[in-house]
Amino acid sequence: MSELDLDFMRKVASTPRGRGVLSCIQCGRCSSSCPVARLITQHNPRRLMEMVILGLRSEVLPQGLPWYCLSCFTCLDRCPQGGDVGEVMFAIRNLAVKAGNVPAGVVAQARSLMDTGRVVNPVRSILDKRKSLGLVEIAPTGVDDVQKILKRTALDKLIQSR
Amino acid sequence: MTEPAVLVVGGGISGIQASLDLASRGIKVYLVEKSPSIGGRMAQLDKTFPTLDCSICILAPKMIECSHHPNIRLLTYSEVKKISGSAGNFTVKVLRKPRYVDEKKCTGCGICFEHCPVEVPNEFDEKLGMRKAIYMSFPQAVPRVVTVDKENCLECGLCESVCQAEAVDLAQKPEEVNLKVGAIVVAVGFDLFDPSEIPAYGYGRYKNVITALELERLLCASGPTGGHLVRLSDGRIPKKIAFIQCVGSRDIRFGNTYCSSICCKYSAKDAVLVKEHHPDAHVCIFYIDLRAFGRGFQEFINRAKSEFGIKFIRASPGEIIEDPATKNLGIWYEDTVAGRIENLVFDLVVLCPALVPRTDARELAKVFGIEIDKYGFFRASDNITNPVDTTVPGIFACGYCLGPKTGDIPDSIMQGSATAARVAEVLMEG
Amino acid sequence: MKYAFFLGCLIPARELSYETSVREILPALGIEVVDMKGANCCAPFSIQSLDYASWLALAARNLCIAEEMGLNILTLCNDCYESLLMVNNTLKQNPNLKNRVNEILSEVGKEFRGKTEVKHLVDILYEDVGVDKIKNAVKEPLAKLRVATQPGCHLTKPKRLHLGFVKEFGAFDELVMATGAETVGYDRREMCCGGPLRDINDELSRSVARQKLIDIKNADVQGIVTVCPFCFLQFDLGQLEIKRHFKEEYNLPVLHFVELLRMAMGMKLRDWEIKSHRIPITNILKGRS
Amino acid sequence: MEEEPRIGVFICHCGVNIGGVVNVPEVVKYGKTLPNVAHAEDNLYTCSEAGIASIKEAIKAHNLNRVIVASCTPRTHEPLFRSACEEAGLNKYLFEMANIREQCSWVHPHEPKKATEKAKDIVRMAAARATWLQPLEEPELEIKDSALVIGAGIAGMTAALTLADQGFKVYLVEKEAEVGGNLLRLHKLYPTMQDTSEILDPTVKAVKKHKNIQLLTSTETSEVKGYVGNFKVTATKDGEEIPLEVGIIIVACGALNYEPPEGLYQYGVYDRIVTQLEMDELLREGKIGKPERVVMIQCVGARKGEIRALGLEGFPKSDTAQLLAKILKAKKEEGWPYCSKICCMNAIKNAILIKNQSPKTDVIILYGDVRVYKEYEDFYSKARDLEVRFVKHIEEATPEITKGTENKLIVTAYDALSGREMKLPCDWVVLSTPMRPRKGEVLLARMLKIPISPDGFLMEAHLKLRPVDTQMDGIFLAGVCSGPKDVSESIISAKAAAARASILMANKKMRTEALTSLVDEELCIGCGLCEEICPYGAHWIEEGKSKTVEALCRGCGACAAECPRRAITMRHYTDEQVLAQVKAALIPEEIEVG
Repeated sequence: MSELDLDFMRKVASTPRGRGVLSCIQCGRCSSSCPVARLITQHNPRRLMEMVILGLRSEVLPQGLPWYCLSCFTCLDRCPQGGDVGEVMFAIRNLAVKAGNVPAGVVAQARSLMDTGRVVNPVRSILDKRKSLGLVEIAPTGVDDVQKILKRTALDKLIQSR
Repeated sequence: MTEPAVLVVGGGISGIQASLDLASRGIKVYLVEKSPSIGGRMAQLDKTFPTLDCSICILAPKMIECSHHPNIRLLTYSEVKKISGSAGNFTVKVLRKPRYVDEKKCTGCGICFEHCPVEVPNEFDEKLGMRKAIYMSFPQAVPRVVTVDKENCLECGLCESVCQAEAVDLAQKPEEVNLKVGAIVVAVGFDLFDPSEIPAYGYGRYKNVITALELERLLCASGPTGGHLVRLSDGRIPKKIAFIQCVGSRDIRFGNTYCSSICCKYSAKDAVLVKEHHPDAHVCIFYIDLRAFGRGFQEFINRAKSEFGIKFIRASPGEIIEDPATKNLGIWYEDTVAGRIENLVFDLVVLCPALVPRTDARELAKVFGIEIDKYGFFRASDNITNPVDTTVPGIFACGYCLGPKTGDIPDSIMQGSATAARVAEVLMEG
Repeated sequence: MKYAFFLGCLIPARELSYETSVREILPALGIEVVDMKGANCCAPFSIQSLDYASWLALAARNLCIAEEMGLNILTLCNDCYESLLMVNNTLKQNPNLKNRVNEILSEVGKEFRGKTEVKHLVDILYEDVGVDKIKNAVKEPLAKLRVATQPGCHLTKPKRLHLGFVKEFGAFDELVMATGAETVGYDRREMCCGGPLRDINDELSRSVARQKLIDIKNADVQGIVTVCPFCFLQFDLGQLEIKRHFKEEYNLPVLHFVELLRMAMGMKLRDWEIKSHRIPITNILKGRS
Repeated sequence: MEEEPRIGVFICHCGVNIGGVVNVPEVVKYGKTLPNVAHAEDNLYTCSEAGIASIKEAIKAHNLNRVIVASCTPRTHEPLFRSACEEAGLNKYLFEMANIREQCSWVHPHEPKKATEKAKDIVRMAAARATWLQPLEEPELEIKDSALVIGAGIAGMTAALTLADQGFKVYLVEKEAEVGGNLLRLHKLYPTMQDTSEILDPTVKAVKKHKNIQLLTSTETSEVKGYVGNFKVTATKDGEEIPLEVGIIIVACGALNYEPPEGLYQYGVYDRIVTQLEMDELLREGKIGKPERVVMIQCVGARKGEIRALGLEGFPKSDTAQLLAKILKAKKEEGWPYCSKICCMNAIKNAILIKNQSPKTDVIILYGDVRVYKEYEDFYSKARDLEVRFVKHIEEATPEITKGTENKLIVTAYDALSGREMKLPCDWVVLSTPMRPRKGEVLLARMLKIPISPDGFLMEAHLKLRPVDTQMDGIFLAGVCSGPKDVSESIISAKAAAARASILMANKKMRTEALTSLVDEELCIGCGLCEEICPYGAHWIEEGKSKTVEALCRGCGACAAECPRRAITMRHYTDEQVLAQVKAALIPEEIEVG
């Protein structure tokens, strides 16, 4: 119908981590507890919830809004309604990704995961150090499985497409 | 046959009203109160909203009427231990805790507590003030007799020696009283949620973070500070005061998903009182939804804003941080209407805790055999049609022990009267 | 006490001293660990942000490995802990999701049965070993050491979702105090280090870390004690980055809790381990190594 | 005067309420010096049991025949002190109260010296009057054990049943042809969502078959004469007058749902703009179809003319700032000042009903505050679970409603929490309007001589302590005639009113104040001015002389003031008493010694 479409809230609420948006009473405990919101005005979890409730898909998904959250879960800890704002953030980010909004850093980590089974890999010197200390060898691990899984969830395409 | 007498449990305003209505109706009433005096929560309040009547001043006459009424027998400092029988015919076992003072002899002159060497925090003053080990909770206490708190008593015998009435009896034993009644009215009231459950607000850690009930005592002329509103940390007069709503109510984490129904209103009232004490004080009320429903409250809130310049901010603060040096309190909040996140510094922060079931509500429910609802309040047999009947015939309930049924004093009084009507019906049927 | 050891990616790749210290103290406390062969990344923030199903499946795969080993999981990294704990509990509580995930896992010949528990080192030390036993193990108490603690968000907060509302994190402080050190409270203690946004939004990540450092500096402490490798990174390396961007120096040495414990238990830090700290910890070590 | 007046003066510290300002011991000392004062003392709280006890003791010890308590207000405490006197064998009209709190310490907290002097003046005046006090007997009234209940809504019926079950005869008068009142129009009840009929039908059945209840429908209460215990009521049923004699009256005349004037929110201008009550009926008849969107607007005609809780200082920085400029120009709409209490729940109830009928429908509720008190909070959560959307809008910016394409209505409102304009195309607009007092109530109130409160509802005797009593003995209030209530609250108030009423009837007798007017037939010329002026109808002329009906007289003194021949004196406020007091105030040195 219009911008204030119910479907967006529905979509968020229907994802396993997004249900919490329905509990929101806009009290502002999340926003006043959020370490990021205190630093930058763009980010305000409470307002983001309101925007989802209002159904402002085109304002929420394409821009940076989903990617300021640290998922430190302070909000989730403080929300009186058990709204799990931090969880809803993941739901929103998942939708943002489907809408093609992914920061390069995220893709990089995902690619690393796909290639080596790890998001962080040791540099040469560390590898030598480990050998000299006789610590377990750090090599790519479970790569085949990881790739199979990502193929199955179709995440691989998205990663390669970037 | 139906016993023509009634047991009322709880001497708060609701229980008092039920007792008086029944008694003046010609029905014999046993009024059992756990603490040394009747009066309940209303006795602790400074003034009542929205008329700003002095709370104890309008309550005291009713309390005294209870103690004078030929049809009412007061059993204070007593607890109901066992109930048997059924509607029209209950047998009740009441335990009279030893006062270590002869109620008949004591004149309440108070010489004893002038001499008593032991000082302990006074529960009636929310432990902000002190009382002696032999004490009267508050000056208007009914019955006007003292009580020895054996926990803290040194048994030095001073009180015994100074009492002209020879009322002190440290050897007194608990006494069991068996009552036969036709109906029972439960009016045991509520407790307050313990705000230290929410660490981010620092109650218990920060001295200048207090509860609304503590504020009532601080504002009250007969309170621990003689009605002088000061900070507990340094006795300074607070110039910036904040009220925070919904502390533990509307909160799923503690199971108190309900609205306590009275906090928005009494906060507005307290805010106005604070302004009357210190006209130059800045007062902010942080709320989620401003629930000023019912007669005269919207109008009162409007006055609070326009006449007294009290600031209402739609925000539920995330956390409070104390400045260790000044003991001032920085509140992190988002003014959700202005959409700005701020940190304002206050001298005193008043938390408005949820009203929760009494800690002993569950065992009481067992004693009476009545059901409790999901919050732990007593369940009405039908919230709409039988709001003051419990799930057991012949046992009724009124006041806040039924949960936040809009919750304020007139409601408790109406419920008290309503139970009186129900009791009368039951006794007529028999 | 025997656990499947989930080392994660960050620690073995960047914070060897954490790993070596753990491997030294665990036996001394009667904890045996078996490395998890073929375990993949826990699927942290970045992966979770991409896709829900992928997260569940990737984490579940690790849980399956532990199940096959017939052991409960011990994690060091808070992110690993958060990811594995949440998935483990979610799948246990939600049969539909479990089926969906097992369908995916069938591709790699695994099945999630819900037979393992996920535990963080701190939980194990606090609940299973116990503070008293640790106190006994302490040979050289770190007296007169004032530290600020950072247990990390993902150790404490996600528990609320699955283990009910948890009050502040007294547990970690008790452990730190068991080493003889004094923990000092500071503002916004439970605030995040900014770690999750490292490499995603570095500027923001830094500013958050900076706020933490400011608050900690105000508390006038000799150092910071962390559990999570991300917190460590944010504070240790972070101080250098902040120096570069904000021209501010905090000079707050950062120690892994296990290093602290190790010293208290009388096992010296080796030279390379000491050097691996970007902010010199020598002041703290004075007369201790 | 038969015996020497011996006055006892008791001065109350009231904790620090008085003692903190007024130098009480000094006032006591002064009191002792006053003529006829035989004893004076101070008490920490004269109203406490100790205070009462010492009054009684002093009366005996000093055989006092007059008592003065200088403390707070007679309204709350006079009865207590009077009974203390009676218990000590002293006629209670020999008691006099001096208010040195409300009228002294509380108003002069910063001038202790002057306040102390004023307290002395007040005590002196009281003593002067006390000297002239006379013992009086209170007339005893018979109370008929039958009741009139006006209005057969849920409250009226409940009150009637409660009394009838206790064996009292009840006349239940309803001016409509059908009993049930507002509930007749309601479809479902929150929060249980049960059909209204589930509650209404059994009640109606019980009322109709109860042997003690005489139900009079299509009947107006056209006249009320008499007084507590003996009300003579005329009920009129299609022209025919039915005389009723009852002991007490319970008023349960209910309230109305506020109908917005045509044009307010385009109500009555466009189709599909309805009130919640109308939506209730539409839902019952399943007439709303499967709308794409329904928008509900709260507080239409309620809470109007107030400055709302906007953090105004905050605006300059926020997006909402620009809006506000626009907003503050917004026209004031007519309405009622109070919050009607039940509208939030009603809106949520209908929202849920709509969602149940067509889950796809987008229901948006524009609110200022969501006032879902007590456990209704769960009801609110339930609605959110059903994806009902609650949007806090800027109320000052009265939402505008226009016609859109494809037969939609368009609501333009402002979201207060993200500061933006919203255009909401929708199929239905539902206005949550408050309960409002009946117009006819005014006449009834005049007939019953009970006051109407500023918000237009019938006024209780004391907002806090006597919520179902009125200032008229024997007349009680039940249900929404004394302010908005939901069904359970109405039922509670009805039972409460019945309880209060039954006390009078059960006791069969009561005493009334002896403070009444007394006509000196010698002086009276039967001019009838008193009959005209008396607001309680306590005076009328018989055989050329004025008569007083003591039971009706409230002792207001209007007649005494009006009487051209000074033929009327007020008992307990005789000219001697009042003038002595005035003199004592103006020329203290000349206090008359009685």
